[in-house]
Amino acid sequence: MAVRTEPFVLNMGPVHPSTHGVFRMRATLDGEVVIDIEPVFGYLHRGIEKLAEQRTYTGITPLTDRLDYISSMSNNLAYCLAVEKLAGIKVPERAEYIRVIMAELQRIAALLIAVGAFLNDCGAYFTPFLYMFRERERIVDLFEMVSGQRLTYNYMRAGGVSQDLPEEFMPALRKFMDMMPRFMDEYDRLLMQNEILIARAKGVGILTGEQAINCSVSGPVLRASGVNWDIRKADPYSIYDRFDFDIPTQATGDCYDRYRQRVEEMRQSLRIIRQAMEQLPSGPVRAELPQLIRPPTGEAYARIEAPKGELGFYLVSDNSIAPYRCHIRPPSLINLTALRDMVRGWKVADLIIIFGSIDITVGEIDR
Amino acid sequence: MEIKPAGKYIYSDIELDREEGQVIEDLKANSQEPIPDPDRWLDEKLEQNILLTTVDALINWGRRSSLWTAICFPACCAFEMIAANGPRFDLARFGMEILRASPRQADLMITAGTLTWKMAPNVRRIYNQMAEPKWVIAMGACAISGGIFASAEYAVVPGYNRIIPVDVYVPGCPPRPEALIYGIQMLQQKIARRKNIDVRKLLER
Amino acid sequence: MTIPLSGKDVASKIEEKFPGSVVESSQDNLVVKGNFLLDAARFLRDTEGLDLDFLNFVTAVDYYDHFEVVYWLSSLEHNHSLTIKARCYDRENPVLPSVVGLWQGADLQEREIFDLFGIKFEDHPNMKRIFLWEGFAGHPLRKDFI
Amino acid sequence: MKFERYGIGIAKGLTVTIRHLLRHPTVNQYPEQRLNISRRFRGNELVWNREKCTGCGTCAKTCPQGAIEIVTSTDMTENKYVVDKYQVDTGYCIQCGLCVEACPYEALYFSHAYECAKYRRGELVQGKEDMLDRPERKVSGYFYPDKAKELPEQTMLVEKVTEKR
Repeated sequence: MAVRTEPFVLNMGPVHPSTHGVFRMRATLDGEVVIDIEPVFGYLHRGIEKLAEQRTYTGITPLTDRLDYISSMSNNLAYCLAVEKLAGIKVPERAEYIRVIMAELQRIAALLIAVGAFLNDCGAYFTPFLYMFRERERIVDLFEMVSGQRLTYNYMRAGGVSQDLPEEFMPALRKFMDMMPRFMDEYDRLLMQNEILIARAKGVGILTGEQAINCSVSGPVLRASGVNWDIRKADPYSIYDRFDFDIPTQATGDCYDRYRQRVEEMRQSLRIIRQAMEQLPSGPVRAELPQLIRPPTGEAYARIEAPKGELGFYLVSDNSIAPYRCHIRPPSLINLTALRDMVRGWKVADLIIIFGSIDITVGEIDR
Repeated sequence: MEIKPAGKYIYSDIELDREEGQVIEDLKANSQEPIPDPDRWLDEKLEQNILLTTVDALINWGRRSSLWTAICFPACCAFEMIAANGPRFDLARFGMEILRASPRQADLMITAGTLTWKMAPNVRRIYNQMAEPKWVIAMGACAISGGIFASAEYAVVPGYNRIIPVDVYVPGCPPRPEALIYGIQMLQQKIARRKNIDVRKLLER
Repeated sequence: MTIPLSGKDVASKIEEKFPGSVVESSQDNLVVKGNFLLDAARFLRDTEGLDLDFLNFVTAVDYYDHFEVVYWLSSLEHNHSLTIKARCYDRENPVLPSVVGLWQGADLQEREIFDLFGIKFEDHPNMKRIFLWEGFAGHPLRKDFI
Repeated sequence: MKFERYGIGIAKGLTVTIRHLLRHPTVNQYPEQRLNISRRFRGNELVWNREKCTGCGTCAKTCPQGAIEIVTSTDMTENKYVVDKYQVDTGYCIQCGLCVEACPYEALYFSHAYECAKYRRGELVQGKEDMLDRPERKVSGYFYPDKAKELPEQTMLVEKVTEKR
């Protein structure tokens, strides 16, 4: 017998342990069932697009670091690709390989956080998260070696990368590559058959392929819904067409599939890094460019497959040293479009899991 | 396939939004000047009273070795904060492994990240809800001065010291976990100097 | 590789169906009239051979005398892309039709444009500020802001 | 939801956790043990070489923040600029490294220090005297590969070493 209750509004956030930053949801509940949610954004709106209009093309790179702060290298790459497309800059071969290695390492690091935080939301309080944070720490070590910072790398520049790899980098990377597959197996042993995880995540928050496409969802969330679409394959940027890797997809598009999808993608990233390490040529790492870049009047949209989805930079130039307009296509924000459809009819506890499985970064949502 | 758009929200109250907006505007208008640093203790001399200083020392030792952190991690620095809490740097060694989601159970606020005007009333409320005595560490450039986003004046608060008094400033963008731990140790030194029992007030009685 | 569709070819197709709807077209993009935007968008999404079913992003650019709203569409099936634009010249109260009914992905982005540029999208289910608070004066991404 | 294999998944997971008892510890006990940080580490302060600096102001122009304040006057007798005021607000600087990268005369470096927390906001502003290049100040190798070679090698978590100093 269903008891009729008045719908009431539950406010979650902006400071809440499971909203991954300062994110707020107004959930309308019927008993414990979510009948509607309204996400409230803007608690981290820092005006990055406005600031970009006032800075030189080089000076914007530090801003992109702070967009999706757990994958700074990917943001750097997307921005640099956009500037290069706009100004017609050719990047040296070695720089391309270094960029691919960095972007894929960053993907592993960001997906580790995504998986760890998702499991944290599932109730595995902090244990898997700390395991994965430890492995992320190994990757951060490598980034620190090349760029000198632990979180905001500011490593890539239009026309290459800022400095060549230090000589101790390749041995360290090789050691990391030898270890990482073992850790991946360990995570699988720790979690894959865990009954609690399966009970909480399987069949929850299903997003169908058609719905995902209609909501412009991209990245692992889209592929978990069974759509084989990866920009690295579909629209290869940089030198991704030279590597041999697969695009894993899942069938149903529930929370468990999104978790599995991320784990599978990490393994593919390792494959790409291994190939890039073998092929790494020697040579210059930075094209000769003037200090202030003045691209010709026009517009360019460059996109990459960031850990969270399609990250794109739409730049409009008016032949000055600063872009006329710099729009960022934020995968986190657009993936959240589907949230409302996914959570309706589920319980409040499932709302947390579904939200966690989308994997957002508030810095990128609000910009 | 035709997918129906989700349509109107069941609950989307414009009145409530306006009220919240008014609170933000009021706070913005009232906090244009930075709150001075609570640094008077740096110049003060310690009172000489053996019994009271021993009691003070005991209380302060208890307080400084069990600092509990309130969750207020808006942005990037949060990840260095978590890294400091994580397996490699392990803040639990200082008795502060717990991140309290409820500010009422916390006495330290590590402000890791950019503060926007929209968020400012909430931070002020978290600070007000924290149990006395309470301390604030401003972590990173954004928390100190607005940092890279300081020129987006319309949205970003130029430093947490507009909203709440800050005890220790840790520069960096973001600071390394070690730098944060160093800042926490500085705060512990400050707590060690704190006078909990006022001698003059006791004598007056 | 994603093949960018020629704006001129698509423009002639749209012009055939809805006469007088295209303002200008070039190799890279085409500009449609605001009141034909919804028809053109539906045509682009549903026509066999075009099937532009994925809205990559919506954004706006302020050119002082007019706003330009940019829609970047692509097709996952045929792997091609197209940029269409719509302009509105009214600075005080710019209005365009909303495409949320066609691509739900435009939902939050149109709210963002409303917030930062002040362009109102008609028939959007929840047209209110997204990043800034109610009562904020002005639209920060406009070139004349402050 | 059916639980056909109830308990097996959790038991498997627990073995992973228990196995960690035998592993090398990850923890670095910071104030006693210090990691050797990256040779290119961008420290929280800037180091300035007065002899090499010509007062061209490229660093201030390149800084996306405008955090560097430089005031120069012309010295007619030696026909060069004299730096009267050189000031960086380390609470505003974001350590992006563009100034160090841009300096044409190699007069600006990052320091290798990170313990720069202060009690007062005003103390974070680095004046001309605080920035001077002194032998006891460790200089980071960011953009200076020959300086990087002098620094100790970075401690990596991959190599399972925690160094005691």
